[in-house]
Amino acid sequence: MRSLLKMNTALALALSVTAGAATADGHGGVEVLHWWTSGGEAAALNVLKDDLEGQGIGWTDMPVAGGGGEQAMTVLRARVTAGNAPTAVQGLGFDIIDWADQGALANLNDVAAAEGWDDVIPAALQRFAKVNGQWVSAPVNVHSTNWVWANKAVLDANGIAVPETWEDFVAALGTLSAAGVTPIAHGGQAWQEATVFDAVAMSVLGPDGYKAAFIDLDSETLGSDGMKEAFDRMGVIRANVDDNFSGRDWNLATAMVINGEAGFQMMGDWAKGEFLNAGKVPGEDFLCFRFPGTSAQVTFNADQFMMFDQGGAVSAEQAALATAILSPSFQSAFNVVKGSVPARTDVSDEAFDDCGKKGMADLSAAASSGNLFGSMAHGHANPASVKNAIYDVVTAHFNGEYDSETAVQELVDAVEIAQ
Amino acid sequence: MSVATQDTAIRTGRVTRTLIYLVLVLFALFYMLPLYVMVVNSVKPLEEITGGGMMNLPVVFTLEPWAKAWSSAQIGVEPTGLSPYFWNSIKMVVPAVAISTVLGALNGYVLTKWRFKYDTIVFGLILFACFIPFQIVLIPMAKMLGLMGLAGTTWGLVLVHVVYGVGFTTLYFRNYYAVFPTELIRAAQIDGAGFFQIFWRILLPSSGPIAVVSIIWQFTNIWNDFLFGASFAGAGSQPMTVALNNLVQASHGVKEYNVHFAGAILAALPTLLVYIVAGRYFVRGLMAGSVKG
Amino acid sequence: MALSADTDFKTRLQTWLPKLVLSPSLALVLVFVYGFILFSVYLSFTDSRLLPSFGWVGWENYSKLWRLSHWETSLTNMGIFAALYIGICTALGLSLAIFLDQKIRGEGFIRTIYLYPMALSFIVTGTAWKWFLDPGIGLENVMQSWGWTSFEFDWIKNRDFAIYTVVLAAVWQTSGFVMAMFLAGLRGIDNEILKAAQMDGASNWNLYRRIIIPQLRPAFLSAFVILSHLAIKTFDLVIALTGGGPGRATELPATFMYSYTFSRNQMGIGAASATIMLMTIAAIMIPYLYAELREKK
Amino acid sequence: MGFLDIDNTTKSYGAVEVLHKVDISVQEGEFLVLVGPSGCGKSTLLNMIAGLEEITSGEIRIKDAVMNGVHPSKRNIAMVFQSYALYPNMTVGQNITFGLEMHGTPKPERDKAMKDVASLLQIEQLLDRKPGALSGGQRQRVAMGRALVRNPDVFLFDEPLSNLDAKLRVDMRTEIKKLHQKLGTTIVYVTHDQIEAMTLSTRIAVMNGGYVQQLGTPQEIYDAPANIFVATFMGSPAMNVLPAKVEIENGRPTAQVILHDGSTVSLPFSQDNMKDWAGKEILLGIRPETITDEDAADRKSSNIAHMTNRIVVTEPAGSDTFVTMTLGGKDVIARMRSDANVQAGADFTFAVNMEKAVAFDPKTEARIAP
Repeated sequence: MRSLLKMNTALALALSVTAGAATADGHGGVEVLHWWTSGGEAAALNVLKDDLEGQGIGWTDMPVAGGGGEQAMTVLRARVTAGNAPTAVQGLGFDIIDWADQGALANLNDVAAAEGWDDVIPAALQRFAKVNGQWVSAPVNVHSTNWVWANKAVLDANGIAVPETWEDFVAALGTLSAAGVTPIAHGGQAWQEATVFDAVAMSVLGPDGYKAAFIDLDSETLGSDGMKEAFDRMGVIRANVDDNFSGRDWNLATAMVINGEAGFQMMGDWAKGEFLNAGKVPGEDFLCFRFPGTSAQVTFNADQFMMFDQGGAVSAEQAALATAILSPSFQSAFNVVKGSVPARTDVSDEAFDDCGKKGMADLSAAASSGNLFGSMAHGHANPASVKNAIYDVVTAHFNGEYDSETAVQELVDAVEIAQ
Repeated sequence: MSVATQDTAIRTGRVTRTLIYLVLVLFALFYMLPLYVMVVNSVKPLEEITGGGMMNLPVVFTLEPWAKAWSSAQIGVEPTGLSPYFWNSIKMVVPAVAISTVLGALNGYVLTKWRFKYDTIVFGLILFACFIPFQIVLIPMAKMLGLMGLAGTTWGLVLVHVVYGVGFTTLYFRNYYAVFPTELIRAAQIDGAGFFQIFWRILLPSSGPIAVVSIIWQFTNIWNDFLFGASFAGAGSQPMTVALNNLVQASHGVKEYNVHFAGAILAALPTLLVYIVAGRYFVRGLMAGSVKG
Repeated sequence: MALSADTDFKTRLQTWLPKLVLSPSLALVLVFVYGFILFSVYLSFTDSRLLPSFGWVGWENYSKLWRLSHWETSLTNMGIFAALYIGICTALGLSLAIFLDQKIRGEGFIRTIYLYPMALSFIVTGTAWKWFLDPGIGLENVMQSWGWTSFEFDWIKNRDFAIYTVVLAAVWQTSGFVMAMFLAGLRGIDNEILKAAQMDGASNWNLYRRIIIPQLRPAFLSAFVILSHLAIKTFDLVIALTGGGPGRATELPATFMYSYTFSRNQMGIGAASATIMLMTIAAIMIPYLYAELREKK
Repeated sequence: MGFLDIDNTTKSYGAVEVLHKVDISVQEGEFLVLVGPSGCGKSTLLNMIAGLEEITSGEIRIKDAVMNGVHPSKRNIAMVFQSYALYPNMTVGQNITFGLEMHGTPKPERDKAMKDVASLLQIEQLLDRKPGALSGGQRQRVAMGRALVRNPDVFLFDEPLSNLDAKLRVDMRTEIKKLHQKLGTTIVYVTHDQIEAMTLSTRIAVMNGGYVQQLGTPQEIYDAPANIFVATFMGSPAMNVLPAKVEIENGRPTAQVILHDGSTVSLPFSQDNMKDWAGKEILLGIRPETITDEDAADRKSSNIAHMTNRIVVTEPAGSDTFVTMTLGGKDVIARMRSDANVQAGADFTFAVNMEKAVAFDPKTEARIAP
């Protein structure tokens, strides 16, 4: 009996290998297009792969990194145009809605109903996973982007407490500057500047203003005095960044905080991985807190896997993949590695560190109080065309091309052209 | 050296010669600089790099990054290193270079030795194709590949590279064959050689130098291509550049610069090798064909 | 008599073979180049965003395009970049070729060093260049650590100068190749002419200026074709080196086109910019090709 | 009908006709030379015979078979090119047998043919070399060998000697002539060198401007040129052509020619039909060798005229001395024996062999007598 079981397993294994070989055309397995190629992420994804292969489903890997998924989206377009769409594709925010509008995605409602997704996934996130009443993708995680990371030793040495308000923050910057420490570590790339701007705008405009400006694209709000104030504050931040920021990768900026060369960095929760890798402990060596003035709000972006329509129905493999992605165990295991928090709110925070626990708590609090918003900087507030138009203005202002007044006008104009 | 060792009639004084050597060596250093940075940093442990001093020689010498880049770095979900992708590239580059070179040679042969009405217009059309920006062809090309059933295959990539390389190979061979004596073709015709026999027996054996130019050019361009490789390759056919990009561009996570540099050099080795081995014939080939009127 | 009736099949085949052999290439080019160009021009008049769609919108994409300030930036950058890149590569390539043509010891070795950058893509060398140009860890830092504390080289971080660093890296990549082309041209010049000119009392300077360089015309033309083609296609370099930054200061038409078509889901505007690019290329290249090909007839 | 017939053949490039109705019939074993200045159409005609250029209208026949549209390799011809057109990548032996190989001749036969040809041309020792390692003369021989080995109906030569130096050219000329006498094949030979044409041919076609100006044996061409072009093109130094007026003196037609001092000398014609031109201007053609001193005058001639004229320049050339004088307002050259007592600036009495004189119509430039 036992040996028979063994034989079965061996047979299944052999079958799955042949199936894996045949998955190039998408039958008998899943082909997954994604841009998670760095060590930790890829290893975490490998958990998912092993899970599926345990169920006899082959995994054909199609990694394309570059530009935070931009390159993968180009490839996706080529694949869909060729009539050769992958079964599952990593996707972000409005890209998912765009693809759903093209009618290219499969309907996961049956899986969602069976697994009870409607109840455990925050409504703000559902907006990007359930389009026109249809579940089309499986969310993996939620990153929140309005974090500030700080070197605790530097702050302590200069007698700085965690700033609660913008004024506190400005004072802290002044102290660091006087002490010869670069106050803010920043990487001069459009998306990083937009990430900072996101938080700043949220703190100035408040949740309603943020929604009006970036989600509803209300031109009055975009051209308001509050927006000018936000740009002015960006100017203050620019003044507290070292001269060598331009083009710097975000992880190098994080390294400046880790090494004590700089006090703060405004960055999403993926920065935590850098601290952990350097052997730093949250709460002891480094601090994580929400950008001053946004402690109740969470701006997020979420990685999901869109399921592409494979000739009408959802394939069994896709259903299995979606189920596996949203299983609490994978949600926990993956997000511990990635630095983000689970997309479903009912996952235990046991495995997470202090910052992770705080992130999970913040998320469910914000979700229930209506303070959870898609991040403009990460394509969860408006379509790619508008997002990039805002990038253009923000980055031009940050690099001194526009003053705040001009920036506000340009912003209104650029958003209009992009729509 | 290897090229036409004819006597240059120019005479230069000793001071001038010293200056010339100085300039040449300075520029050699300039050209070597990025490679130096890459090599030096590929044999350092990561801490040494993040500690600064990119020009410094390694304190601790290690080949670990090379081994990792080749066989165990994370490219996708599995830590395969670059090695499988290396073979994907070879499988794509060899046929693409061969086909585009042969087509270019045949086209050059027809356009110079079998002139017909409007042949210059045909050549102009083929040549102008060199200037099309690749960004605009992605979507329609994807559609065509899909229609032909070549999407996501190595042969699809081969087709793409042949299409956009044939303009250059035709240009090279046409210029080369233009100065090839037409009387030889006529003699062969009288001897009874047919179209392909003339090409195969008379022209091709004399085409070594220009074939080197064409092969170097095509090999370099196709091996280094990223855009087409990323867009049109399937899971089993992604070329080396795409894998290298996955290694280097990994968005969120620790950047292992030493591994990146080692991978970058590994990815560049075949083209470097082609330049070093065939480089001496390269100038000769250019001399024989492409710079003549 | 006997022959004319079946002026035989084989002979007729021989007369058709050349065209037959040429036709696959021509067909490929007509479909995959000219067909795609027409498709792209057509798209520029439609409301395509994520994927091609065929709602006709007339000139709307073009009017939007010209309202975008960084389209103008990218055109200006293209002008600066192309002029400097082609100019410097030609001048440097020619100078190095002349120097290398003086019976230099180790010529083959030096030549390989000058040529190798052409073998590498910027996906490979981009990071090295980025480091090298970065004032924090690159040249500036090294010079300062060697004691030259007032040394400054922060072009890549400077909005007004960043485009010149793109030129620098591009020149690094191709000037060796241009050098090889000129070297080949120099080796092809008849030595007797040089000897005659020397007997006429021409100095080395005059020899080059009046006798040799004018004879390199074909090499100049080939270099021009290759360089302008590379200038137009410059894409990887910008992405790897500056990502179009600081701000949008180093955006070029190729990156603009890519970003609108693929990152921003505004395919119509991307196609409009591509159309303008193609027309510009055609305006430069067609007269040139026409003159070249006519002359050779 | 001949062995090789060129029948009313024309050639046009687009609207431009470059060969006008050429009509030549070549007999078996003939050595026809097409001669003329560059651009006269001689090479085009040769290429049409070879099948390398299409025939616009008319016919070319070899052994009565129409060749229009027949592939070069099926015409059973062989051609020797100006540049020899040896395949640089093949050895001499391979060059010679390439044609046989292409026609499917088995290897043993090819080798035998190659040996025969090689011994005929004395190039046995070169068979394994590449053309690049040969001298000009050797290449020439190999090129001929390549043609000979095919044993063709017609040999075509396209200026085969023009790339050789003067000495070698003369040697090879003799060699070709010997070969022709030995093998007796039909040859069509293109050259711009009138001496080659004269020495080699059994018949010459003088071409200019796309027309065959004259077709005839070397002697006919030389003695009775059809027009002034042929007269001046063939022969070195060229025939003197000078204006003269025809007058009847003592019942005989004479040419009245103005000497250097303005006085007139009367040179009687041998041909009676010149009477028709009495009182009219003509152009008189006199070959340099028919103007000599009295002692060297042709004994067999029945019509030696005399004139005294001033010598302008003398040019001793070893075997001969060339003397230039002014006659009829033109520079006229006389060919004297080297021992003739001539001095520049002196007056001298010349003997003119009027039997060989030719007259041309000044308007049409065509010959009117003899």
